[in-house]
Amino acid sequence: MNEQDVKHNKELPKGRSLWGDGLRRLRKHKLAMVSLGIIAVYLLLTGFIYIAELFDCQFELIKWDAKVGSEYEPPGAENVFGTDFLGRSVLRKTLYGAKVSITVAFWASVISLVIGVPLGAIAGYFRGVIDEIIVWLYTTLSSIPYILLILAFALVLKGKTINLEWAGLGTIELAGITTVYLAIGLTSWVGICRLIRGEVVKHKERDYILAAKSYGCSNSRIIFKHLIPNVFHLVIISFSLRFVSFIQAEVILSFLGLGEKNRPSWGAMIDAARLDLPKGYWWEMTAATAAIFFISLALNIFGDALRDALDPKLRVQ
Amino acid sequence: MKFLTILFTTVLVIVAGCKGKASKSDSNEVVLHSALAAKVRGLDPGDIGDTTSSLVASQIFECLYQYHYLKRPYELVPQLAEDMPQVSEDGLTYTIKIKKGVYFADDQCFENGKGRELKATDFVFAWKRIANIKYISKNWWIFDNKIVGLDEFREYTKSCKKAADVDYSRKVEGLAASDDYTLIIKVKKPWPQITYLLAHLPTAPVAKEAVDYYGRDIINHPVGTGPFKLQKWHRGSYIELVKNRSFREEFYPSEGEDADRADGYLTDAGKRLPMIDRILMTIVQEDPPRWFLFMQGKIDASGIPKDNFNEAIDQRGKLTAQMQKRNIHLRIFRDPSTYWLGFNMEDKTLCGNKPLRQAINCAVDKEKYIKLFTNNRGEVAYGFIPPLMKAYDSSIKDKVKTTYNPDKARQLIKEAENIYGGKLPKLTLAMPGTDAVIRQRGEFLKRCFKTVGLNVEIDYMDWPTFQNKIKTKSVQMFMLGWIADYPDAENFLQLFYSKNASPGPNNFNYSNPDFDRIYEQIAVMPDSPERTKLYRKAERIVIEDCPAVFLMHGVAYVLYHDWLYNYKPHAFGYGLSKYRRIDTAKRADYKKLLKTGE
Amino acid sequence: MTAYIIRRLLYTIPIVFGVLLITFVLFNLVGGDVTDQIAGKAASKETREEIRQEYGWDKPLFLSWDSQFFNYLKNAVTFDFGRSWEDRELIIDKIKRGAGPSLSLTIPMFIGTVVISISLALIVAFLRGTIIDALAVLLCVAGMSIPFLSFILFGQYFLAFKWGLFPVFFRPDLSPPQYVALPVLIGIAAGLGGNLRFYRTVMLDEMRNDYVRTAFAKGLSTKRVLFKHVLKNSMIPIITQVVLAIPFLFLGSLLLERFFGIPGLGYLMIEAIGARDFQVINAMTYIGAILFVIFNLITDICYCLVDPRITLE
Amino acid sequence: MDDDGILLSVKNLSTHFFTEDGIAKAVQDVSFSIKKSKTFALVGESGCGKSVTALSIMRLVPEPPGKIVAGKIIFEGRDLSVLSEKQMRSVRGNKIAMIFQEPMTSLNPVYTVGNQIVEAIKLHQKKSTSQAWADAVGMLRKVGIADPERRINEYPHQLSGGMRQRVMLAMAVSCEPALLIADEPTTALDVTIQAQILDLLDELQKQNGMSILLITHDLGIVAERADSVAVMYASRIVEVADSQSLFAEPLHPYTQGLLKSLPRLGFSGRRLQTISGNVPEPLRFPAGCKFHPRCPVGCNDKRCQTVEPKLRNVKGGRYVACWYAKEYEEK
Repeated sequence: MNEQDVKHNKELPKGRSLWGDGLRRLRKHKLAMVSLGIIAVYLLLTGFIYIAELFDCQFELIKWDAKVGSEYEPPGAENVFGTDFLGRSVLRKTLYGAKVSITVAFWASVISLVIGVPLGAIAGYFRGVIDEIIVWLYTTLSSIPYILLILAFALVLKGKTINLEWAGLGTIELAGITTVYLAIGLTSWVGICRLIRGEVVKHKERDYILAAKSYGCSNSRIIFKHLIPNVFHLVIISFSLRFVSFIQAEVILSFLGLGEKNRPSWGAMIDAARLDLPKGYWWEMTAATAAIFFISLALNIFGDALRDALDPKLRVQ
Repeated sequence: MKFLTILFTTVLVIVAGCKGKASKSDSNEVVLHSALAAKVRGLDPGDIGDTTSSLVASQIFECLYQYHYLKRPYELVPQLAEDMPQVSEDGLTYTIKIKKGVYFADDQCFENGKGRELKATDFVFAWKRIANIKYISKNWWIFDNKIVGLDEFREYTKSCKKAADVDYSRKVEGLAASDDYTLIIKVKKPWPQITYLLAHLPTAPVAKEAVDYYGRDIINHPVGTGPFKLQKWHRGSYIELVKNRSFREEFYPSEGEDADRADGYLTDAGKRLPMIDRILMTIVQEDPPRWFLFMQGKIDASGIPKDNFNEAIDQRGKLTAQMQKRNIHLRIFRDPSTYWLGFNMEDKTLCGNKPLRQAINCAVDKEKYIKLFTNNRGEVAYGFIPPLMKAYDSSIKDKVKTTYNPDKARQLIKEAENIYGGKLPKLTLAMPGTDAVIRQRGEFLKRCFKTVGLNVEIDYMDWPTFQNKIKTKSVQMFMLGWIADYPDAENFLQLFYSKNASPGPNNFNYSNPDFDRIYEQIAVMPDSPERTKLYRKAERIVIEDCPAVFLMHGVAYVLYHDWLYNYKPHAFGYGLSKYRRIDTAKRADYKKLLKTGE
Repeated sequence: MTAYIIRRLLYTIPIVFGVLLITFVLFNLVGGDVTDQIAGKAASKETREEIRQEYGWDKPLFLSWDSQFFNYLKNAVTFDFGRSWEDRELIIDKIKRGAGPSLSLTIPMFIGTVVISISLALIVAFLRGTIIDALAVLLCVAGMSIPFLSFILFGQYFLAFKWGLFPVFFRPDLSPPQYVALPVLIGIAAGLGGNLRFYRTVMLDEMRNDYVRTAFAKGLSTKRVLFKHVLKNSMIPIITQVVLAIPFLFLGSLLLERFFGIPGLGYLMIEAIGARDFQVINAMTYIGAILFVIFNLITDICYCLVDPRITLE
Repeated sequence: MDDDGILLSVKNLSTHFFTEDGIAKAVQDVSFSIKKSKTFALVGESGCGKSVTALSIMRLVPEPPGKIVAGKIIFEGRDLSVLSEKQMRSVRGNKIAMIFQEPMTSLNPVYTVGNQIVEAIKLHQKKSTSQAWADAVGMLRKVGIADPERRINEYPHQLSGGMRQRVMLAMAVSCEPALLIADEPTTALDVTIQAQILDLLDELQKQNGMSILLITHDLGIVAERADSVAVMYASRIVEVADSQSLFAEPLHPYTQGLLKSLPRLGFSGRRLQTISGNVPEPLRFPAGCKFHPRCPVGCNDKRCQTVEPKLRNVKGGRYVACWYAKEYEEK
C-alpha cells in the first residue's frame, strides 16, 4: 500500500483497500498476533543462526555438536530437554533444527510459488493451447502419487551440480537440504497453479480487466500489474499454509533417508529418536515434535486469520 | 449417502475376504515362531545370496555336508553324503558317496506328485546350472576357475540364445556321476576349502523336474530333500514351513562339547528329527515391533535390539531381573565377523600416505564405538581374522601399534601433512545407508576425526549406490564388514589378494606382492600348523600396510523363551530348526505369567 | 453421456502418456545401475553384460522401435511389468498380493475419516460461533500440527506396547480387523484435523448462501437445513476431496504399513525405494495414475448426479 | 392506538451486530404496526436496516454476530421475540412467510421446485405426500406459471428470474400465511416482470387476505401498492404515514429528498434532485440526528448535531423524527 492510499483511507473511511482493511482486521485478532509473534521468533532464530554462522560467532546455544553431558541424560536443570546418544544438548539441536527445517520450508514455498503463480496466471489468461499444455502438465503431475514424485525428484537431483558460472556464482552442488527443498518445490507448484488459474479465469471477465484492455494495456502488464495483485491474497494465504506441510514433508523425507544428513533437522531428530523411544528416551522425540507443533499451529492459525481478513467473500456484511 | 453405503459394503467384503489366510493348524501341532529381520528374496538355492533367504531355504534344502550341531570348534559331518570325501593323492580328484534312500519332498512337478529318489546327477545338474550364464546366478564365484571343464561349459552357455537352449547333458569333465550314488569331482588345482563349500547352501542339489516345471517361478517353489517344505509364502510378510513327511531318517547328535550335557543340549540325543511340525516365520524389519513381539511371547527367540539392550542385560552382562522373572534365557557367542573402515588404496590422497592412514586408525575410539552402538557386543579388532578362527593370533593386540590414541594421531597428521605437502584436504567417508542408525554412527566417527583435527565428510548413501561406488573404486573411505562363509581364515585373506581388486571382493584395492605370494601359497595348502603360521604372517603384512581401520569383531547375544529347547548358537550352520523342540505347555504358561505379572 | 465419457477417456491418453514419460525419464535419470545388485558378490563382467541384456538395459533409451521407452510403453499398455530384478517375482503378482492388505487398511481408514469428519463438521457447523466450535477448530489445527510419524510412534508405543490394547505388529494368525485396528485408528486420528477443518469450511461457505435463509424462513429446523439442504450442496467440494482420494487408497500407506508390518503396497513401495527397484515403482505409479484418471472421470459423473446444473455434454 | 385490526406490531426493536470492529447498530428503536390485510411498506436506501428489521421479525438474524437486543414483536397477540426456537419454527413459513430479493440464489439449486414447495407444505400441514404435490401444482398455477405439472419437476436453474420469484411466492403462500414479508421482491428483475410480480402480490393478498410487509427502496412501488409507509434512515424510522399523505406532504427532510429524486410523469425535462452524500455506515453514525450532515435544513443546527430526535406524533396518524417537523406543520 502506498502513501497515497493511507491518506485516502483517513479521509474516507469507507473506501479502504483490501490490504489495509485486512491488516487492520488482523491486528485486532489477538490469537493471530500471538501466532505471528511465534512465527517471528522462529524466523529470527533461523536468521540469527545464519548470521552467526556467516560471521563464525561462537554462541553457546547454536553449538549443537558440543558435548554437554553424559549420554541420554533426561531433562533436568542442566539440560532442559536432556541429551542425546552422544551427550549433546537436545535443546540446542532443536534450536539449530529450526534453521534446517525452516530453510527447507521457506525455499520450497518460494520455488513452488515462483513456478505456480506465473504459470497459473498465464494459463488462465491466455487459455487456448498454452492453457491446454499447462493443464496437461499439472494434471499429469498430480496423477502421480505425491510422495513418489518428491522421492523421484530428490533422487534425480541428489549429487547433481548446477552450473551458475554464467551468473558469476560458480557451481552449486545439490546436497542435503538443497535437494530436499528443490524436490519439494518442483513438485508442489501444482496446487497453487490450479488455484491461481481458476481465479484468473474468473477475474479475466471482470470489468477492470476489460477496462485495462480497452485502454491498450499489454498482456504482460495486465497479468502482472492487474491480475496477479488481485489474486495475491490467495498466494499469501497459501504460502502460510504450505509452509506447514513442507515442514512436515521434511520429516517424511528424513525417514526415507533423503533429508539433511550432517546437521540436525527436526525430521532427522524424529527419525533418530524413534529408535530411542522404546527405551523410554522420549525427550528428543518430544522436543522435535513440539518444535514442529508450535510453528505449525502458529502458521495454521495465522493463515486462517489471514484468510478471514483478506478474503472479501468471508467478510461480515 | 448411498455412495458411502456402497463403499462400506466393499470394505466388509474385502475384510471378510482376507480373513483366515494363515492355514489353521490343529492344536496338537508344535509350531515354532520366529521373526526374520529382512525380506526373503527367493528360495532357489542356486541364486541365493542373502542370509535371510538362506535361513529359510536351508530348512528345505540339504547339502552334501553340514556342520556338527554341537561340537566346537566347528566340524563338518556328512549330510547327504554317505561319508567324508575320498581325496586322491594329488589332491585333484574327490570321490563322494551319496546316501541311498533320500527322497525329494512330494511336489506336483514329479510324476504322480511323489518325490523321487536323490541321485548324484542332481548335484551335477545343480552345479552346471550355477555355471550357466543365462541363469545369472549370484554364486558362480564358488566354482569360478575351480573345476575341470566347468568354465568351458560356462563359455558354451554364452553362445546359447535363450536359457532354454542350454543343454545340460553336455559333458563336463570334472563333474561326473559314476553311478547313481557316486559323485566324482576333478579340480584344477588343490582346493582345500571345497568341503566347506559343499556345505554351503548354493551347492544343494536341485531336481531338474522342478526347474523345468516351474521355470522362472522356481524361486517361489522350492523342492528339496530337507526336513521341512514350504507351505505358504506371503511375500514380504510371512513364511510358513511344515514338516516334510518323507524326510529321511536323521537323528539328534549324541555327542558334543563338555558343557552340553549340563546345559541340556543332549537330552534329546538320538531322537528322530525334526521335532516340530511347523515353522512360522514373520518378517519384521523394524526393531521395536520385533522386540515387542518377543516380549509378548509371540516369537520364541530373538536377538536384542540395541535400544532394548539395557532392558534385557544388566551392568554385569547378565540377564536383568525382569528377564529372569519371565524365564528368558541368554546365549552369548562370537560371530566370525570383522567390521572396518576401509581405505581405497588407489585414492590419490590416501595411497602414498601411510601416516595419514595410521592417523585415522589412531583417531577412532573403537571401544567407545562398540559401547555406543552395540552395547559392548563386540571385541576391538586389531587385525581382520576374528577370534573365532583357529588362525586368530591372541597376541596380536601387542603387535599392533595403531590403537586408539588421539595424541599419536595428531603427531601422525603432522607427518602426513609433510608428505601431502600442505594442509590435508577434506576426506570423505562413504556410509552404507541413510537411516538413523547409520547416521548416528557417522556422527560419532565425524566427532572422532574432528577431535584430532581431521576434516572428514560423511557421505550417506543407499546400499545400491554404495556398492556401485565401491565396485567402480569411486570412494575414498567406506564402512563395511565381512562375515566368514566358513571357518577358515582363507575366506578373509582373499579380501586382500590383489587379483581380487574391485569389482572383486578386495574393495580396498590393496596390492602387496609379498602378501600375494603367501596367499597363492596357502590357497592350495591343506590345513596344517605351517599354514596357520602363514595366515598370521599374511595378516601382519596387511596390518602394517594399514588399508583399513579394523573396528570390531561381533559378539552375538540371543534370547529365547524357556519353552524352546536345543537352542545352541551356531556361527556357520543353517537349517538348524530341525533340532529345536518346544514345550507347548510352558508356552501357554507364559501367557498367564504376562497377565498376572504386570 | 456416452459421448462425454468416451471423449474424457480419450483425453486420458495424453495424461497417461505424460505419466509414463515422466516416470520413465525420472527413474532413468536416477539411473542407479543395479546390475551389481543382481550379479551378487564377485561377479564377472560377462555376468553383468548378461544381466543388462536380460533386462534390456543395453538398448537405447528413446528413438528406436526397440528402445527401452517404447518397450516400457508396450508393457504398460498390456499391464506386463516383467519381473522385479530384486527377487525375480512377477511385479503384477506383487501388486495383486499387496492390494488386499493395503485396501483393508486404507478403506476403513478412509471411510472412518470421511464419515467422522463430515458428521463432526455438520455438528460444528451447526454450533458455529460457539465455544465448542472454536475449541474444535483449535483441536483440528493442533492435530494437523503434529507430524504423522509422531502419531505412529506414540500410538504404537503407548496403545499397543505399553497398554497392550492392540497387537503391536502384523501376525499371520491375526485376522485383518485385528491387525489393522490400530493403524486405522492412528490414520483416522492423524487425518481428522485437516479433514474436519476442510469440511467445516465447506459447510460454512455453503451456509452463507441465500437458499439457506429461504429454508429457514420456511420454518425448517437447523438439523434439516444442514442435512438436507447444506449437505447436498456441499457435496461438490466433498466429492472432489473424497473421490480423488480413492485412487491413492490403492497405494496404501507407506508409513503405517511399514511400522505395522502390513504386507501391502505401501510396504512394497518402501522396499522398492530402498532397493532402487524402479520397475516396481514405475508399475505402481502407472497403475496409480490410471486409477487417478478414472476416478477423475467418476468425480465428474458424481458431480452431475449431485448437481442438476452440471450436465455431461 | 386501537389494537383491533392490527396483525403485527413491532415495538422499540433494536438489533445490533457485534463485530470485531465494534457494535453495528443495524436497527435502533424501531416501532410500527401492520394491519390485517393491508400492505405496509418499509422504505429506505440500501444498508439502512430494512432487511435486518424483516429478519428480526422472522428471528432469522444470523446469530452471532447479530442479536436482537431490545424490543417486542407482537404477532397475533404473541411476542415473537421470546418464543423458543421450536415455537418460532412453527410460525415461520406457516404464519409469516418471506420472499427475498435474489430469486436467482434463494432457491436451493440441487432440489426440484416441487420438492422445495412440498417440503414447506408437509412441514406445516398434515397432508399426504401426493396431496402436498397436488397442492404444489395448484400453487404454481395460482402464481401464474404455465404448465405447472412439468415445471414442478424442474430445477431452479431451468427457470427464468421472474419464474423463480413466482416459485418463491408459491412456496411462501402455500401455507396461507397471515403475513408475507417481501424483501425487495422485484429489485433483481426486469421492469416488466416487476409489475407482474407486484400485481400477483396484490392478487394473492386479495384472495388470501394476508398482510404484506413490503420492503423496498423504490418509492414508486410504494405509492401504488402500499397502504401505509415507514421511511427508514440509518437504522431508525424517521417517518411513518399512510401512503397518500406521505406522498402529498412529506415531513422529514430525508423523505422530501427521496421524493424529489423520484421521476414522475409530467415532470419530464426537469432535472432530478439527488441527496448529496451517502448513507453512513452503522459503525460510524454521526452524533445527533443521523441525517444532519446531508440535511439541507439542519446541517448547521447545533441541536441537530448533538441531540437525536425521537419519532413523535405530529398530526393524526403521522409520525416523524425531526426537530423541525413541528415548524413545518405550523408553516
